[in-house]
Amino acid sequence: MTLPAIEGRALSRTYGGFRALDGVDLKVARGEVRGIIGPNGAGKSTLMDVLTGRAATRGGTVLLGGRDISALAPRARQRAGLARSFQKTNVFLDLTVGEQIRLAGRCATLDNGEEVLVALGLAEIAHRPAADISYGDRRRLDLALALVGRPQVLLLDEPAAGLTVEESLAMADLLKDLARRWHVTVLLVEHDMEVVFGICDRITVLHLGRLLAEGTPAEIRSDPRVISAYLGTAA
Amino acid sequence: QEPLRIGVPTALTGTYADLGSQVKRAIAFAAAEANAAGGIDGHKVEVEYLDTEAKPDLARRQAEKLALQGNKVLIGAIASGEALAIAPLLARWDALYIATTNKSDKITAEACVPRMFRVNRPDSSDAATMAPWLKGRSEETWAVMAADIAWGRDVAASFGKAATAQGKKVVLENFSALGTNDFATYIQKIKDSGAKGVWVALAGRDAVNFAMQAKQAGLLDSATVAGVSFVTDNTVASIGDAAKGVAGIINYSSTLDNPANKAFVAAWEKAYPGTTPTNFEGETYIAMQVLFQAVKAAGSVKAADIAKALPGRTYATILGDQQMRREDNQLVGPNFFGVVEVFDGKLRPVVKMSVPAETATVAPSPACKIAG
Amino acid sequence: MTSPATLTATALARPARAPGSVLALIVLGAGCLLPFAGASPLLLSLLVQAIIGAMLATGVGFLVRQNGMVSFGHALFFGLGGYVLGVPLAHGLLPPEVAVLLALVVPALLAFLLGLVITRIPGVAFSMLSLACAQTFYEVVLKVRTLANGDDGMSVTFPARLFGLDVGLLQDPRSMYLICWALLAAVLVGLWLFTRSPYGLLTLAIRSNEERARFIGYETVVPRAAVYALSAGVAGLAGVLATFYNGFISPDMMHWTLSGSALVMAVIGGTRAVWGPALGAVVFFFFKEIVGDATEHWPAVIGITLIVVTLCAPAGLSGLLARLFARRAA
Amino acid sequence: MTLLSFDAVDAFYGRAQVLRGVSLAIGKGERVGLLGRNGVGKTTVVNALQGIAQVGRGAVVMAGQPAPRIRHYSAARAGISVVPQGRRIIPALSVRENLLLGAAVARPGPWTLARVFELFPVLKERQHTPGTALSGGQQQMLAIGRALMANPDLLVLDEPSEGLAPVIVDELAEVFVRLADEGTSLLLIEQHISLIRRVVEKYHIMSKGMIVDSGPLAQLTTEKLKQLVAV
Amino acid sequence: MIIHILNGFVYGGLLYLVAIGLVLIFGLRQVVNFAHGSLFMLGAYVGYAATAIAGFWAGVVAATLVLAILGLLLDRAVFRPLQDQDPIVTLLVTFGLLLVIEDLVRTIWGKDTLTIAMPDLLSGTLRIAGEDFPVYRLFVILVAAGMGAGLTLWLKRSRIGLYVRAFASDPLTTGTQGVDTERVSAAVVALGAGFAGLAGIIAGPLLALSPAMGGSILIESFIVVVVGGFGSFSGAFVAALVIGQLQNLGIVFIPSFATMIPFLLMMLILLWRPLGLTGRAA
Ligand SMILES: Nc1ncnc2c1ncn2[C@@H]1O[C@H](COP(=O)(O)OP(=O)(O)OP(=O)(O)O)[C@@H](O)[C@H]1O
Ligand SMILES: Nc1ncnc2c1ncn2[C@@H]1O[C@H](COP(=O)(O)OP(=O)(O)OP(=O)(O)O)[C@@H](O)[C@H]1O
Ligand SMILES: CC(C)C[C@H](N)C(=O)O
Ligand SMILES: [Mg+2]
Ligand SMILES: [Mg+2]
Repeated sequence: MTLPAIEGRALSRTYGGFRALDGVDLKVARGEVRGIIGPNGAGKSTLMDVLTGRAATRGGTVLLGGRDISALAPRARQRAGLARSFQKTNVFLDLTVGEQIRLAGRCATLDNGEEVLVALGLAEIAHRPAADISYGDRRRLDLALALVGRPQVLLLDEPAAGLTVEESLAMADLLKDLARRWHVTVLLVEHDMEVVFGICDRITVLHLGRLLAEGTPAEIRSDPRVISAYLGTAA
Repeated sequence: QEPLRIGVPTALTGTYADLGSQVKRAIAFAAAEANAAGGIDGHKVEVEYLDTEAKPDLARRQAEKLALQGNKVLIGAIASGEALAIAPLLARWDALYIATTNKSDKITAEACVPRMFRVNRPDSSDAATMAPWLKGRSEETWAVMAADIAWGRDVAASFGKAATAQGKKVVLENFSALGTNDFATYIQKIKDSGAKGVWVALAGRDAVNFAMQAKQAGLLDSATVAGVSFVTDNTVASIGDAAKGVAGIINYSSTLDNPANKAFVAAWEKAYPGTTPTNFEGETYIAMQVLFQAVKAAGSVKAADIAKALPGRTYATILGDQQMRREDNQLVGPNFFGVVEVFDGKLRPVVKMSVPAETATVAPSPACKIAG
Repeated sequence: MTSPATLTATALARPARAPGSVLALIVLGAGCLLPFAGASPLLLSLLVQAIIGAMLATGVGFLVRQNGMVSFGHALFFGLGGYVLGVPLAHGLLPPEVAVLLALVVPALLAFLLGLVITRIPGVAFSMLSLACAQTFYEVVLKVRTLANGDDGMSVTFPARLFGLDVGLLQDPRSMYLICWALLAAVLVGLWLFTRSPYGLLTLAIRSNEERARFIGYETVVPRAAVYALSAGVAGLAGVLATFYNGFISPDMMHWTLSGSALVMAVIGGTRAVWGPALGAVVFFFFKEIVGDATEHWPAVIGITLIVVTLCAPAGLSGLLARLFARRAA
Repeated sequence: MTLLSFDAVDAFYGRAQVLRGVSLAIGKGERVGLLGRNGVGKTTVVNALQGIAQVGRGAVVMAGQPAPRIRHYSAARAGISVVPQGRRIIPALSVRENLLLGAAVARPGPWTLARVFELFPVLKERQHTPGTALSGGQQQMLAIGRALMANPDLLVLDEPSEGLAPVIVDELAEVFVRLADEGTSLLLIEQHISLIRRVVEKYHIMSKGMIVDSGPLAQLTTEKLKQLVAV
Repeated sequence: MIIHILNGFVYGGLLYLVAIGLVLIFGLRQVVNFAHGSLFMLGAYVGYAATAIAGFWAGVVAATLVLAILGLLLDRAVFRPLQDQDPIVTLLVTFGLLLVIEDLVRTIWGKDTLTIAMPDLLSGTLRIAGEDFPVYRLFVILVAAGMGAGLTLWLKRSRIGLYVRAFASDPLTTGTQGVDTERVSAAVVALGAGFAGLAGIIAGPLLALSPAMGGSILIESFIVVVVGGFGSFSGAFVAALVIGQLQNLGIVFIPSFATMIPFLLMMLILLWRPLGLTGRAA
C-alpha cells in the first residue's frame, strides 16, 4: 500500500480564541485531485495555511509523503514538494511575469516555465510587470508560480475565481492533466461547482472548522447536509 | 598690487553661529578700514567666508577649499577642535592660520606648528586670571558645567587644578553636548551636589540656554555662577537681567581705557551704529591688526613670508603692545576679570580686575618645539 | 500557439542596452583624462570628495534599489571604515596593513550581522533602526574621548608606505582622483553585475513580496542581509578613502546628517539605476559648492532646488535621463 | 433620469490607453450587466468612474451632472456605490468601522448597520475583528454591505460572486433583484452567466476596451456568448 | 529626585507636542516629515515676534494659527501633489523645506540667540518636596497632557477620526467611499503643523531660540513616534514620557551615555515589537 501524498492529522488553528480549524483529519492519495469546499469562513484557507506553514499549527501533524513536515518553515515545505497559490493574489508586482516565473522555476532560462506560461495563456504578457496586468491575469500568474516548481502536492485556493467560464474549464483540464501526467496531487479549494464536480476525484466538505463530509462528487452532490449548508441550487 | 587674500572658515550656522557672525563682522570691519586707507602697503584686502558649523571635519574641508582657492591666510575658526584639525595641513597647503577664539592649550603646545598663531588668550591664561579671584571667594565647593569639546575639557581640568590649589573642592563636573536643549537636569544635579559655586565653560546658544534655565530654576540666586566665554557681550544682550551679577573672564572689553581702543570703538560705532564691539569682535580685530603689521614687515602677501615675519615681533593693538612669542606663536597679552553690571545705561560685562601680560600669559609649553 | 523558441527570445531576454554601455565607457574614459586636461588641484580635490560622497550614496541607493530599504544610518559604515583604520593606527594597536584590511571588512561584516536582525523589520521602522544603530555608535565615538578625542576628532598619520604603495599618492589630489575614480567605476560595475545575476533577481523578488518568495521556496533573510552588507561595504570603502585622503577622523563621519545627505543625493540621482546615486552625489556636491560660493543663502537655494527638482523629476536625474533617451529613441 | 452615462469615453492608466470610446447609460431602476473576458477593461470602466483610471476624451455624467474632473469621491457622492474587484477592505478598521465608512456620504435610505447585519449575520458576529482577518468570502460580504450602507441609487458590482459559496450567491441574486425592485439601479460585472441571467435585464459585452455588443437580455444568445465572451 | 522626574515630564511633554504633528502626518501620509523640526522652530520665532507686539498669550495664538495655515499650504503644495510618489521623494522635499525655512528665519531674525520672556502669570517657582520648581514647567506638563487626551479622544470617537484612520490605512479606498480625503488631509496636516507651532512658542521661554533648534528635537520626536507605534497617539504619549524620563535619569546616573538611551530604547523596542509599543499588525 502506498503512502498518502499528503496527510493531516487533527489539524487545529485558533485566532484569538476563535476556532477557525478544529481537529481536521485529511488523507490524500498520490495523483488524486481533491476538492475542498465549504461555506465562507469554514476554514478552507486556514487549512491551506496550516498545511503550508503560513499559519503556525496549534496541535496536529502534517505529513508529506509520509515524512513529518510540521516543524518545517514554508520555504522548506516548498522545497520538499509542497506548493500553493493564494486566494488573495500574491505575486511579485515589481517583476515581469517572465522574471518571476523564471525565479519560481529556479532556472536561468525558461524551459519548463514556457510550458506553464503557454498553458495559462500568459506568454504574451511575459515581459510586462505584474503591476500592469489585469486581475484575472494576476490570478493565473499566481497559479503559474505554484506550478512551475514542479511540486508533488499542489494546494490551490480558488484558482478559478475571476476567470471566465471557458478559462475555468481550461484550467480544470490543465489540473487534471497535471495529476495524470506528473502524478501531482492537487488540493483544490473552489466555489465554482462546475470545476469542482468536473475534475475532483474526491471532495472534502468543511463546516465551522470541522469535517462535515467526505466522498466522491456524486455522494457529495446528493448529501443533504452539504446541500443545505453550502450548495443550494448549485446541487 | 597683489591683494592680501584672507580665508575665514567659521561657524555661520549651528550652536556657535552667533560667535561666527561676530568674527565675520570684525574681519569685514578691519578689511574695510584697511581698504579705505588704500590697502596694506597698497595691497587690497579681500576676504572669503565659508561655513564650518564649528565642526572640525568640515572646518578642515572648508579651510582646504579656501586655501586652494588662493586665500592662504586663514583666520577665525570658532572651536579649538577646528584649529586642531586644520593645523597639520597648513604646510601642505602653504597656508597659515591665526586663532582668534580657540582657547585649547594644545594649539600652542603638543599641536603647535610653525604656520599656526594665536592672538587670543589660551585656557592657561584664563586659569591664571581666575585663580586670584577664586582665592578670594568664600565658596568651598564648586561644580563645573562645560561643553563636551576640547575647550570645555581643558577648562574643567585647569579649573580643577586651580581650585584644588586654593583648597577648594570640585564636587561635580558636567559635560554637555554642543547644542543641548534642556539643561534642567544638569542644573538640578548641580543643586543636588550642594556646590556653592559653578564654573561655566559654555558659549553661544548653549550659554544662553543654560543661563535662562538656571535663572528659572533659581540657581543663579542660590549659587555663585561664573565662567569663561559664558557671559559675553552677546549672551548678556540675549539673556538680559538674568545675567546681572554673574562674574567671569573677560578677554577683551570695549570699555578698556586706552587710546587705540577708544579709536577702534569710535570707528566701530560709526560703522555699525547702535552697537559696540563685543569681546570676540575685539579679539578678532586684534588678529587683523597683527596680520596687517606682519604683512607690512614682510613686504609681501605670501603666506610663507607672512608666517616668517610674524613671530618675535611686537604689535600695536587695541590691548596695547603685544609680542608674538617665538617659542609657541602665542601673542603675549593681558587678561581681565569682571562682572555683569549696568554701564553707560546698558547691561554688559565690566572689567573689575586686570592681569598684566607677563602673568596672564603663562610660560610657553615645552611640548611645542617650533622655535628649534 | 507560440513556439517555445521564440518565446524564450522575446519574453526572457531583457532588451540589450548596448548604447548605455558604450556611453558608460566613454564617460569612464573621459573621467580618467581629467587630471591631464589641466584641472586645477582645487577642482581635483573637490572631485575626490565628490567621488567619495558618490560612493557613499551608491551604497545607500543600492540598498533602496535592491532591498527597498531606506537607511538613515549609512554614515555608520562610512565612519566605521574611518575609525577602524584610524584608531588602531593612532594608538599603535595593529600593524597598519592589518588595520587597512580590517577597515575594509568590518563595516560589511557588522552590517551582515546587524542585517540578519534588522532587515526583517519593514518600512520606516527599518529606517529608524538603522538610524538608531548609527547614532549609538556615533555617541560612543563622541563620548569615549580616549578613542579619538570625541567631538574634536583626531588626525591620523600614516606610515609612508602601505602594501608597498606610497601613501602620499592617496593624499595628492591628482593621483587620489584617479584611484577614487577607478574604484567607483569598479564598484558600479560590480553592483550592476550583481543586479543582473539570478541572486540579484531574487533580492528584487524579496523586495517586492517577501512572503511569496518564501512560498516559492527561497530563504529571504540572508539575501536581505547580504545586500545590506554589500551596500555597507561600499559605504565603508568610501570611509576608508576619506580617511586616507583627509588624514582625519571625527564623529561627524557617523552623524545622521551625513546619512541624510547621502540619502538625499541618492534620491536626487534616482535609485532605479545603479549609477543614479553616484551621478546625483556628484551633481549635488558641485551644485552646493557653486551656490555656497555665490551666496550666503545657499541653504534656501539648495532647498528650493531640491523641491523643484523632486517635483519635476521624482525618478531622479537618472530617471530623467532614461526618459529623455527613451523619447529620443522612440 | 440617467444615473450614469458614458459617452464615447477613452480611459488611461498613465499613458496606456485601455478604454476606447465606451458608451453606456444606466437609468433609474435599470439592471445592466457588463461582460467580457479577462483584461478587456471591465474594471477600468469602474475605475474611470472613481478617478482611478483617467478619462481622456469623452464625457461621464453622474446623477445628471457632467463630471469634468472626476475625484475618488465623485461617484460615491453622486449616489453610486461600488463593490470593487478584490474587495478593498481597510485593514486598520474593524468590520463595523469598515461598514460605517461606507456610510460616509450619509444618504437617507433603508440600509443601516442593523439591516446589513441581518443580511450577513456573520458580519455581526465578527464585527470587532479587523476587516482583513475575515475569510475571503466574508470579506466579499463586507464589501457588499459597505456599499449598501451608502444607500446608493446605483450599485456597481465588480464580480461580486467571486469567492462566495453557491448558497450565498443564490441569496445574493435574490437580494439584488429585490434591491432593483426597490428602485436601486445595478451595474453587474460578472463572469458567471447564471448570475447575469438571474439579475440583469440589459447587457453590454466588451472586448479590447470597446463595447462590441449590447441589447436586452433576451437577445443574449449562447452563440454570442461563445463568440464574444467565450463561455 | 522628584524634581528630576518632573523635569523628565517637562521634556517628555515638549517632545510629545512636537511628536503629535509627526504622528498625524506620518499616520496619514506615511511621510517622514523632516521639516517638522523647523515648523517647531518657526513657531517659536513667530511666537517671539507676536509676543514682542502683544504679549505671550498673543504669541501662543499667533504661533499656532500661523503654523496651522502653513500646514494647509504644505499639504496643498507638497503632500497632495506627491501622494502617489515614493515616500522618500516626499521626504526629500520636506528636507528641502527644512533648509528653506531655516534660512528664512536666519534672514529675518538673524543668527543671534533670542529668548522669549515668561508670562508674568507663570513665572516664579513653586515649592515641591523642599525644592523650587518653576511654575512654567508645570504648565508645559499640563498643556501636553491636555492636548494628548483631547486628541486621542477625538480620533477614537469622532467621525473624522474614523476617516483619518481609514485614510491612513488606504487613502484610495477611503476616497472611493465618498470621503473628501483632500480636506481630511489638509485639516490633519494643518493640525499637526499647528501643534508644532504651539510646541515652539511653549518651548520659547525654556529654550533659547536659534534657527537650528529644530534639529535635535526632530530626531528625538522621530524616536517617540517610532517607539510609540507609528501613527498612535497614546503610544506616542507613553513613549514621550518614557524617553523624557530615561534621558533625564540617564543624565543623572550615567551622564556620558545619556544621549544614547533613546536610541538604545528604540532599538530594543523595535526588535521586540517592530510596529512599536501599540502597533497592530495590518
Ligand atoms: N487572521 C485572522 N484573525 C481572526 N480570524 C481569522 C483570521 N483569519 C481567518 N479568520 C477566521 O477564520 C475563519 C476561517 O477562515 P478561512 O479563511 O479559513 O475561511 P475559508 O473557508 O477559506 O472561507 P472563504 O471561502 O470565504 O475563503 C473565518 O471565520 C475567519 O473570519
Ligand atoms: N493599474 C494599471 N496600470 C496599467 N495597466 C493596467 C492597470 N490595471 C489594468 N491595466 C490593464 O488594463 C487592461 C484592462 O484591465 P481591467 O482590469 O479593466 O480588465 P478586466 O476586464 O476587469 O479583467 P478581469 O476580468 O481580469 O478583471 C488590462 O490589459 C490590464 O493589463
Ligand atoms: C568661543 C568658544 C566657544 C570656543 C572655545 N573657546 C574653543 O576654543 O573651543
Ligand atoms: Mg478562503
Ligand atoms: Mg476586472
